[in-house]
Amino acid sequence: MTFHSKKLLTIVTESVLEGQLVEDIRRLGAHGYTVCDARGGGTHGVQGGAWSFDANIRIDVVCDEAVAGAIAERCRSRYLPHYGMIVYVSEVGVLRPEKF
Amino acid sequence: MTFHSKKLLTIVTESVLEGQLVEDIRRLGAHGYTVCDARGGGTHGVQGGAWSFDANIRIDVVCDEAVAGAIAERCRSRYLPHYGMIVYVSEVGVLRPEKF
Amino acid sequence: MTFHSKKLLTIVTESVLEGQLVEDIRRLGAHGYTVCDARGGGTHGVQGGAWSFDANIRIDVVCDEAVAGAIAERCRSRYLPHYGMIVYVSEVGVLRPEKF
Amino acid sequence: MTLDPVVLFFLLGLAAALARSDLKLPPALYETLSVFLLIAIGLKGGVALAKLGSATVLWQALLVIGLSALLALVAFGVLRLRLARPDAAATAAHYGSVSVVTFAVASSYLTRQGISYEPQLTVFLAVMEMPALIVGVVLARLGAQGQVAWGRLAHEVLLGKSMVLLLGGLLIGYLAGPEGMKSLSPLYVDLFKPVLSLFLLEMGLVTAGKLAGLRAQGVFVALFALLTPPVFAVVGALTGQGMGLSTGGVMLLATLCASSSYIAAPAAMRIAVPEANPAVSLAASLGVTFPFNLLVGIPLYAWLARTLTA
Amino acid sequence: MTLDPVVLFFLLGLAAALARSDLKLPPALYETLSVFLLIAIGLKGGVALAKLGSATVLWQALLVIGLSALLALVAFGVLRLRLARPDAAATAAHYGSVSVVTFAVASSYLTRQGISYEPQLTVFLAVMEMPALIVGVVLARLGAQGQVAWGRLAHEVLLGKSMVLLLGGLLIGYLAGPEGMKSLSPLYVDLFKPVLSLFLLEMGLVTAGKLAGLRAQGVFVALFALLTPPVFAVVGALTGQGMGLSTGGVMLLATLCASSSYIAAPAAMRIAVPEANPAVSLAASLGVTFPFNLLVGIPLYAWLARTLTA
Amino acid sequence: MTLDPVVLFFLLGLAAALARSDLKLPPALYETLSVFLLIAIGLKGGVALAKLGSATVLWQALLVIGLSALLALVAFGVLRLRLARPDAAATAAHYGSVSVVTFAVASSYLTRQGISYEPQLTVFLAVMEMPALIVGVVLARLGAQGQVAWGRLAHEVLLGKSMVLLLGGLLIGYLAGPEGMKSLSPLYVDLFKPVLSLFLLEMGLVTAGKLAGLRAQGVFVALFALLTPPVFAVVGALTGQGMGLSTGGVMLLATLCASSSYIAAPAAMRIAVPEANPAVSLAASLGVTFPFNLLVGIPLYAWLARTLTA
Ligand SMILES: Nc1ncnc2c1ncn2[C@@H]1O[C@H](COP(=O)(O)O)[C@@H](O)[C@H]1O
Ligand SMILES: Nc1ncnc2c1ncn2[C@@H]1O[C@H](COP(=O)(O)O)[C@@H](O)[C@H]1O
Ligand SMILES: Nc1ncnc2c1ncn2[C@@H]1O[C@H](COP(=O)(O)O)[C@@H](O)[C@H]1O
Ligand code: NA
Ligand code: NA
Ligand code: NA
Repeated sequence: MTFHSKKLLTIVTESVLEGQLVEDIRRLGAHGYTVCDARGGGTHGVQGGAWSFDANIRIDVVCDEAVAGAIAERCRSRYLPHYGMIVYVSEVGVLRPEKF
Repeated sequence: MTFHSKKLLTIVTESVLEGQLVEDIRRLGAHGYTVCDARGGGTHGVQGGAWSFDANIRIDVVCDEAVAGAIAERCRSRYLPHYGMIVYVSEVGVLRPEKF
Repeated sequence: MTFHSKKLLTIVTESVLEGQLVEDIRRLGAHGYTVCDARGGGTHGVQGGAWSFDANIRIDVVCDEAVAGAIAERCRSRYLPHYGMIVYVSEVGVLRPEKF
Repeated sequence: MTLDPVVLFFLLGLAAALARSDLKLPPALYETLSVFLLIAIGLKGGVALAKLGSATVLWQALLVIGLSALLALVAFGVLRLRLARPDAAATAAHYGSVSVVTFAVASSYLTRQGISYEPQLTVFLAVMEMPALIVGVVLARLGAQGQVAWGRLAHEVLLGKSMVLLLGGLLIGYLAGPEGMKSLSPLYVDLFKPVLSLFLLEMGLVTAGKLAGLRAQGVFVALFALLTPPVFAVVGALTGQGMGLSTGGVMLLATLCASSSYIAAPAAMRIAVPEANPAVSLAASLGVTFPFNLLVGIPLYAWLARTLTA
Repeated sequence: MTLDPVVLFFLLGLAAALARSDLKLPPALYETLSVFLLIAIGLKGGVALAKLGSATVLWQALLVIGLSALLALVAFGVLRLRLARPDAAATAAHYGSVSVVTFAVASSYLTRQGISYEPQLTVFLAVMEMPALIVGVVLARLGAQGQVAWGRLAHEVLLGKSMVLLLGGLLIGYLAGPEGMKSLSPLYVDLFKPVLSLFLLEMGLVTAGKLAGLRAQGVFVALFALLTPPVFAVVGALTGQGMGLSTGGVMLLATLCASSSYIAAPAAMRIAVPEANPAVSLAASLGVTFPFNLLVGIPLYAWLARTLTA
Repeated sequence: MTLDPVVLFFLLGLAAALARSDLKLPPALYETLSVFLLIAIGLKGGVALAKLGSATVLWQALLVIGLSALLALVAFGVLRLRLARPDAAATAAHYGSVSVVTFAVASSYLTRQGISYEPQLTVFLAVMEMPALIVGVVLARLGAQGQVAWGRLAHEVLLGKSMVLLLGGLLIGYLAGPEGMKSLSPLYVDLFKPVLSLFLLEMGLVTAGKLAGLRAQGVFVALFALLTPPVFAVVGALTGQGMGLSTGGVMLLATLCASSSYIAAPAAMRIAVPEANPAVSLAASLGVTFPFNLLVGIPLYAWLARTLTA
């Protein structure tokens, strides 16, 4: 099996942002994304998951370094100052590099 | 703390495949797996998560390199040509290597 | 984009432990955590996700190495002997290191 | 003739989704409503069967099983004119099979008009789900290299959610009888129609998404999805008349033939015919045929049944 | 005067959460209940409208739209004494807008007391949700550098879940009329109050969490959240009297003015005014104003309405 | 004597899961149904208590608390013959405690037979949940090195979901009284039985999984799970007779003693006695005892109660 090196960008944030973030992610060149519902806690307090304004989502994007950087930059400038959000990247190996 | 090096294989695909994939994963030698419900979008369009045929799952398997390769190969040959699916691996460190 | 190196600690375990683990995680110095509902299977059998005693959670914590080690150690001594649980760490790059 | 209010819920969902509202029902609600509808329909049929001597039901059931296999074959023949074999076979399976919600709306239509129908129609609903799925898989596999995992398919179809709940409901209704059902009817009978209204709201939201996919499939698929229902309805109505059914029974059998599956069939085809593109069959079945039957078909088939049984 | 049992459910949820019970309702249930309440309220209003000549409703609706925009402005003026502009603007939007659940409890209170009200009150509920949200955004943006994404905001507000379901329900109720509603009423009418009880249980659980956040906001916010409802209620009651509404109508308009939003407003403000801290407005609106209205406000406004229309 | 239709739903779920159907109800539905059942049972008891002079209830409650602690001790003694201390203790806690759903089916059985029962039986249901859990933890800890986190345990048990909803429902029912309950009864009374049917469908699905785990536990556990219910039922019935309860009351107290917990106990034991293997207690409690009580036990205990109170 050969795996091709890509970046996995993960965003955990308020679920109210799902629509905007998906738009951003597509616009900045990612070919796909995956969303899960989540709850959690951080510097903006506890998000228990019961109500929409109280729930988090987790978005994963597999993409190349440039796209990961662009999405992260967009998060840093547009969302991080005002919203509960964390962003991190890691290294992954994918099967079909042309999909990403 | 000593962490032992393993592979983490992640599959995101249509939820209709859950049963078959879990069978495959067990048969190919993994000792466990974890499934979360997900939604998302990619080359096969948007999977909104509302209906079973419209929803994704995310499966994570921690295993050694050979097993990860075998599962990935199975996905490549059997599912990737026909189903919405992505597969990627990454490096993780586990606490109790004998469990995986 | 500069990403700062941190650890991502992931725990998959029985959902009945959510309260205790969140307490532990805070007490051991993590600044946040994210929880998703999950199902799965391993050495303790299948957790189908239907009932509370039959469901898993997945907890992710981004933190520095010392905190990751402390939480892992706590899991090893307190929970791993008795509960269905796996623990693993990986390397991630974060945007704002001061948050973690 | 005014629209049934449950149909208005469908239109509301459709309009909301087309206007890109963020209205979204939780997936668990959709699952719950479909479980409810399947059980409720089964129970109703079972209770009615309990009152009935079930002698003739058996051969009638065999007849409609054959009918729905036949309709799948006909649909395949037409679809093969333009579509690849797997897509034609999978779509044909949808159209040979039936739609539980369309049946529910049609029976609510009859109730509103004060027209009764034979209890075995619910049995027909249950038995007409499966045969076309098998036909579809066989058609897809003929001349293809892959083998069919018959075991998995049989399992998928016979023990699929909708089969288990419909037949289970039938059996419970049959065993419990009208007496035993009394305590259950505040949920399964009295709330049937309003719960159907919520389900149709959800259907409207989902249909809008599939309508969007229709453009990509071209005019042939759209025409097929629009013309098949009335044609199959005529076949169904004539069969019903031949079986000596009442006006209500003829109308419902016509509706069953005209309707296409979008719960059992997509799941079964996705597993058994992976090469088929689900966007084709869903655009046709959910994007066109379902709303057509709801808005135009049902009154049409009622008129047809009245004419034939006059 | 005994407490309505639905209010006891609120207190149960509140007590459970304050005692740190692990009681938690599934998120999908909360979503489902809120969809149900919105549709049910809409349907009820629509059916009532169908019986009514709707001539005067239009200018009355315009009047209450203006009223709620005005109340948002007043609230902003007061809040600006202590809060930063974004927080003041976002919180003012909550208080100019309305609470669907408070309306539901108030109307259930009236039913219990055998007091009727005009059907257009449900229309007022729908139209009073939006204007204050727009006022809030404008206030937040005046003198700020960022631009408003008006398109997104309009979309968020006009096609938001609560708007679509309320107005959709109104329309369906209007079209279906009393006859068409008969088959739907076992769910939307008969189960309205007990479903409300479950929703209030959930509200109690969530309110407790927001109460905790109140301490961080200080005494000014708490006082604002406590004093605004009765003052706004008087304004609403006088307006209602001026419009010639009945006792029930005056009481409900007072309640609408006194109530503050915690479903539509938080979502809209979070997107349109990101600089505002949602903990401020939620602590006030959900932590203080909502329970105040439920426990003290509603009987108070009923007394006020009776006095004014005596 | 025919089967209650709700029991048929249990059998349907069991059969579907044993046949490996993919039928699965959403987790949120299961949570919702259990919330509903707990509140509904509580409300019913509370309303009945409101009509009653509650003088004797207190000492009766103390008596059944003692009884269920005693039953846990007896069960532990027997289980220790073969099981390790933690497993014996945790399983004993399950059997000293009670099953809400078994109680619900038994009371529905009585209703069908036209037999009434004392309102305090619902109080007994609430108070018999907890004591055995405490006994179980003490037994597990005696002679073990670890300490008990009593605080956490008390919290888990006293503020656990089922306790809060049962007692909360009792209190609300008591305060609201028959008058206040009228508007809530279309949900909590009329729909009780059909909702129970859905819950039992789910229970059937889950039970099948635990039955599979039974084989691994061996014949001793299976026999224990099969013989304990009738024996404990006799103890309960005699106690009820001694307390001067009616036929219905004696039958329900027998059922409570015979039933074993599978909602509150597993969660509490998992946290307080981590060394215990939950597969043991669930195989016994859910895999054997629950279906036994449903299918055989309930009619048996009714016969027993009739005989004793004849
Ligand atoms: N250190 C962390 N590890 C994992 N998840 C985190 C962490 N910090 C924050 N989160 C998640 O991100 C959300 C927003 O974080 P914050 O902006 O810190 O409130 C939280 O609700 C958590 O779900
Ligand atoms: N680049 C990506 N990053 C993250 N998830 C993806 C990506 N591409 C696809 N996915 C997920 O995988 C599913 C199937 O992908 P696809 O085959 O591209 O349609 C999508 O519905 C997404 O949930
Ligand atoms: N190798 C694995 N890969 C991914 N998830 C696992 C693995 N092993 C166990 N798990 C998850 O961890 C839970 C507890 O594991 P166990 O203690 O092995 O029963 C399982 O229910 C799975 O959700
Ligand atoms: Na058909
Ligand atoms: Na207001
Ligand atoms: Na017991």
